[in-house]
Amino acid sequence: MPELTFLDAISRGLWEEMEADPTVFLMGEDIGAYGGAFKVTKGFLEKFGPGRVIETTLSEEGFVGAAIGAAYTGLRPVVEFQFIDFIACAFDMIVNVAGTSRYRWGKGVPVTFRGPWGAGGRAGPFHSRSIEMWFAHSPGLKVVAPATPSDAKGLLKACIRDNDPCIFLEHKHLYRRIKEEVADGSPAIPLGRARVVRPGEDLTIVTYGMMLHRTMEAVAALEGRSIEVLDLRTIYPLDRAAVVESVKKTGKVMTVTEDTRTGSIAGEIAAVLCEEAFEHLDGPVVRVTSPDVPIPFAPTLEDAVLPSVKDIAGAADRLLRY
Amino acid sequence: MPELTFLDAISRGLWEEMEADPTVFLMGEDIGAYGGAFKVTKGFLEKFGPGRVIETTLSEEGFVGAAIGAAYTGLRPVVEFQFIDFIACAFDMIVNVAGTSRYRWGKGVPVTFRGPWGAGGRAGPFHSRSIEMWFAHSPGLKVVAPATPSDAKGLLKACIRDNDPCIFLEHKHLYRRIKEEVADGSPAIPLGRARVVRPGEDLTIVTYGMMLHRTMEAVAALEGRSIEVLDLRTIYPLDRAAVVESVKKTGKVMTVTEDTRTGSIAGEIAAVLCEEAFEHLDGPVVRVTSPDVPIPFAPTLEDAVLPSVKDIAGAADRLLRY
Amino acid sequence: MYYFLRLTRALDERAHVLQQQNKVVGGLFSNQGQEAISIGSAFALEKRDYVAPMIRNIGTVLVRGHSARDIMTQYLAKATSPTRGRDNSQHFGDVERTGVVAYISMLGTMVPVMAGMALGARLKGEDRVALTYIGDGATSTGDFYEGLCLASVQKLALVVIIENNQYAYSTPTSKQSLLENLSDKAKAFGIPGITGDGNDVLEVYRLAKRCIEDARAGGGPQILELKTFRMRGHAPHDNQAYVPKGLIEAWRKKDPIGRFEAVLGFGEAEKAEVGARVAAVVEDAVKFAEESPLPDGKEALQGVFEDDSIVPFTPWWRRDA
Amino acid sequence: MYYFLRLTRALDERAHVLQQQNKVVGGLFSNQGQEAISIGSAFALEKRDYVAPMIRNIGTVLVRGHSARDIMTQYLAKATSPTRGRDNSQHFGDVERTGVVAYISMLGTMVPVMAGMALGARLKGEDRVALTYIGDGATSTGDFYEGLCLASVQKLALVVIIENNQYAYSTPTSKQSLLENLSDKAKAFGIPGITGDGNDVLEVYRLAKRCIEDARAGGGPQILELKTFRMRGHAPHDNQAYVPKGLIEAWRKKDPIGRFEAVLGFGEAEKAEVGARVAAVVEDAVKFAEESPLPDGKEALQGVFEDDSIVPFTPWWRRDA
Ligand SMILES: Cc1ncc(C[n+]2csc(CCOP(=O)(O)OP(=O)(O)O)c2C)c(N)n1
Ligand SMILES: Cc1ncc(C[n+]2csc(CCOP(=O)(O)OP(=O)(O)O)c2C)c(N)n1
Ligand SMILES: [Mg+2]
Ligand SMILES: [Mg+2]
Repeated sequence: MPELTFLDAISRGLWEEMEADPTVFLMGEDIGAYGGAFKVTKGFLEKFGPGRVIETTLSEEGFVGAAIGAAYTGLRPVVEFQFIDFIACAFDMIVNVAGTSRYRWGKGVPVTFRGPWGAGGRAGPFHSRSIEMWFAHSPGLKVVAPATPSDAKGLLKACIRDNDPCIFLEHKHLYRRIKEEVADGSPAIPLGRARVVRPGEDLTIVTYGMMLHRTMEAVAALEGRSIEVLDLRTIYPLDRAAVVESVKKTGKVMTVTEDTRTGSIAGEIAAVLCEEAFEHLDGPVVRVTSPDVPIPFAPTLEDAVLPSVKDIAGAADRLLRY
Repeated sequence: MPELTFLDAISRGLWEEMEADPTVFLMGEDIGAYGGAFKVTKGFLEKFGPGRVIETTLSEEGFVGAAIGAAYTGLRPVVEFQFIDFIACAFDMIVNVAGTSRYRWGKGVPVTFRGPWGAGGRAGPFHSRSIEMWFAHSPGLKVVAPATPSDAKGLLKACIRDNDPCIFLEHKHLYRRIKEEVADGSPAIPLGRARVVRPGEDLTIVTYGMMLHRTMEAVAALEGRSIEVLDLRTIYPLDRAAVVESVKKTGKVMTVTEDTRTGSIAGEIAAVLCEEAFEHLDGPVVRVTSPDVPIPFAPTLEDAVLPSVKDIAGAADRLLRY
Repeated sequence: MYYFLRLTRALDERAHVLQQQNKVVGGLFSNQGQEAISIGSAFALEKRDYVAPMIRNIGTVLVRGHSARDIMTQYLAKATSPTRGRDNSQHFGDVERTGVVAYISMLGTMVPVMAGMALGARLKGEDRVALTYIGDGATSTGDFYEGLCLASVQKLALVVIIENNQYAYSTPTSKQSLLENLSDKAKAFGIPGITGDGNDVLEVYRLAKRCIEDARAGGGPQILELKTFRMRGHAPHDNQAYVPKGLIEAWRKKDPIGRFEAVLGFGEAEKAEVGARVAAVVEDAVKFAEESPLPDGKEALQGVFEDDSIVPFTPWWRRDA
Repeated sequence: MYYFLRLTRALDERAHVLQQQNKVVGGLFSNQGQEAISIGSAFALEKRDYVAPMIRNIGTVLVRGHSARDIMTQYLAKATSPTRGRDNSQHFGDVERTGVVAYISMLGTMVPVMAGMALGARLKGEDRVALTYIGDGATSTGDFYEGLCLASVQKLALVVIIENNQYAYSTPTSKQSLLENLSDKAKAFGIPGITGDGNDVLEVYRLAKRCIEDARAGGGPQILELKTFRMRGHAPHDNQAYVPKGLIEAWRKKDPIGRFEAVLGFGEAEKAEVGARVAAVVEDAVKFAEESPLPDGKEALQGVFEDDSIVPFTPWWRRDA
């Protein structure tokens, strides 16, 4: 089995889907000869030709709209944002046209929106944002955020095959930092299911994306404690059942996200637990998140904003002792 | 004291601010001779002239950007969206330019974005959306949602005087349905403070906007029960202290919002209560919200989606008996 | 064409009566005086082509094969309507059967979407043109521009008809643009742009046909501006006080139906014959719509996703204790 | 002007060295070959005017009164930088002192914002022009279009300089637009649009001056396209493999500094004299930046709102038990 970086896994997933299904095609800025800003689509133009690797004008709302139109004709566009932050420029098209389409007139929109996402890279306020809740909060959209190469590949395939619009978030800090063996032709991984990364008895930590890795470091630092770690993998639909099942065992839940606190998925999880597992809660549902600030540029500032391994370990320790 | 409808109160608030402060001016579609789609600015063109009542092209992102630029020169623009749903078309400008401006380079953006908001009017998926969490979740923006004429007037004044960008939501279903005596020249009401609409001992209901009125109807139907009702008035910043204080007394909290469930402020409140008042919770924090669907058009469908008086009363009753 | 002109007008008149009776749900946006644009252009399309109408393009969807019942049931938000009561008035379509794409309220959005339909057709090797309409006001949106930027360099078979009815709600076109002819916006993309008389159904047909066939032949996107006038207010509550005196009357003389009758040389007999046919169709549509039930509230939670189980969710207080 | 051309070039060269040494935080976007546009146009502005530079308009902010230290501390994200380490590289400004407005990454956004500054100035009865730059690529954004739609009908004193450096990242201008001259986009708004040589600082100055004064005189917005070439990759990791052979060499001959030296008739002595002055300023800036501390992490929670108490919040696990 080839050992793939997070980035390679995404690239392979895309490649295999394009090979398997001629209705899949790509749109985005600089994705052709250049292979995209992060080189996810390197070699795709040569292999699949300009008919299926479409370099667009610098018009996010325009090419997202065009992807929706192409989807209406029966194709499966995969749209790259050069950085996911630029999805804000296509916001209207995604939430209003794509998100509501099936509900309004029965016409599904099988488009995958993907792009480099997340903080930690000293990229400043406009290349670091957590955008997941804008869309998880907008009916009709699925939001997917893998944390490992195999999940990235399998979930990307599921997004592309899905008949509804999916937003696929690729943590750019993971692109070249993590590796895993992933089989060629590996299957799609169903959306909407969390993964128990590590079982435990005393505390559940729910997280996703880059924060999964920080969480695992924190858990390692707390050796000897029985901590269950859940990787959400899909933000919408949220795997409520997995969270509830875990808390029934551990009684305590903590969420870790690099997203800003107010309105993050952490609040949603607290609410779900209150509604569905209140009697099982042996302690507060604790949130470890970024504060409500833009992601600043300087390393010292960015580090002060993002949850650190120490923050996570500290919160877990405190909650375990509650 | 004149008795004002919700709409008149907003109109008066705007008028008084424009009279008091020559830096306040208006931008929007059809706000001049026509007086705006809902006539909030009727008579303003005649009084304040075309220099301060600027009818724009049909370009939301464009005129929002222009408002930000005008704010940079020291003015206080008030921008009307014909329906608040069209704010999605100016999303990038609001979250990226306005929301981050002070943090990035110290330049505040004293712009007020206002418009008719909310469901219940058989206006379909594109004229009914709850948009508050897109912005409450985006750092640097305040979100205000009054439920009474006097609050509308006072909070609008506070928004206009605020040196940061505020989104002021006017529930269009309340525009002509409710009346209250509001004094001429009434003062601004501070942002970020919830209001105890009715004190109680056994249950706290936290709500805002049109749902406050449905909640009061439900409470009336549950006569004899001691229910405290809190009108949030400001969604961001959330008055955490008021919610926490109330639950210390009642031990039980229920939130009511017409917003769609996942990612609504209801989850945020559950999380805050877990973190700040877990030991005071005598029951689950219960959410009464719309399901995660676009607001449908037909009366029967819309009614099935929005929380009804019966839903609210039923949930409250159940929680009281918990 | 004459039949469709009359049918469109009659549906509009009738809808306004229903509106007075408080039977119409939500807004009602008249197309009186503008019918020639919808109908002339729809006739110029091939069956296989795609079209996204605006709210005022009732004529287009009728020509494409939607029924008067579709229109009326939409207005009344009935379970029998094309969207089963989920979306407003003119927001419906059927890609497979009629090639009609459902519009949404955010103006401008359909320009990129239709560019994408032309792109999709080309990628699939199909010879289809995509056409959409846009108001004079909505030509000020970034969507209009971004859609055409993309379509121009991709040489997509897209036709954008600017339906210049002189007003965007209360805003005259002079407050949207300094241009005399909005078709000059084509110059920003290096594509063809022409202007014609939107109240002459034959001219509309001829110009639309030319644009459509140029686009089909690989000429890339085409802009066709058609001048007309919105004879009623933006919606019934709008009394058009902002329209200069005399203007409406002047345009009434150019009514597209009267002009076409003159061309056809129709006398009272011919008019009455078509009038009777139209009246019967409208009557049937109204009756059908009025007798149709509103949708069942339970349906409200269905259809957001292909997998219908994602959304429904029993709230805490409805669960068994 | 010559001094600023040299200073801009020297800062860019030096920043690339620092980048090689891994001292630059975040991206680095070279303006080599394009300096004449920033400098010629900045000289054409009055002190009271407003300007929003793009990331490649280092020259503009220098002319406006920002220092080499400002540039270097921004690159190194230091506490002493204009944004105190909060935003990247060229994203800073100072409305009151220099009239410079901080850019953001979302391309196109500054066109509406600067339209608003021109509007604000007019409402206040001030005689100020607002100028901004936009790349060839970013002329495909809806923001560019919507900003100019509004500015044109409002006749705002806005000048938009299209800095056509032939590429948007790897995308050649031919994939953004069918137009030979992007200044023809002006025709969509009914406003003046001209094209000039962006590598000739005197021509830039002359044309910019004309546009600025026309805008100031009430002529409404002006588009000025200046042709140039991006001599380095989009950012250091980009080796420009997509640029056809010979093109870079051809443009190197048109280097704006060399051309201006020829016009000035500068010999080695004059060049060396300015070179020495520039070197000293760059050295000072680098030293200052390198010796400056990174910002204190505690500052990260401050300054989102005027009222600094809104955001800070003690998380549950940090509270006293
Ligand atoms: C993006 C957007 N902004 C605002 C509105 C509100 N609105 C609805 S119709 C209308 C006027 C449209 O004018 P025009 O484009 O000329 O079309 P017409 O109604 O004349 O056919 C406006 C401003 C909207 N629907 N979409
Ligand atoms: C709205 C938006 N989309 C995408 C990007 C990513 N991006 C950064 S620079 C760039 C190319 C810009 O080209 P151009 O406008 O010609 O400016 P230049 O870099 O040549 O000065 C792109 C696509 C962006 N910054 N903003
Ligand atoms: Mg119009
Ligand atoms: Mg460029």
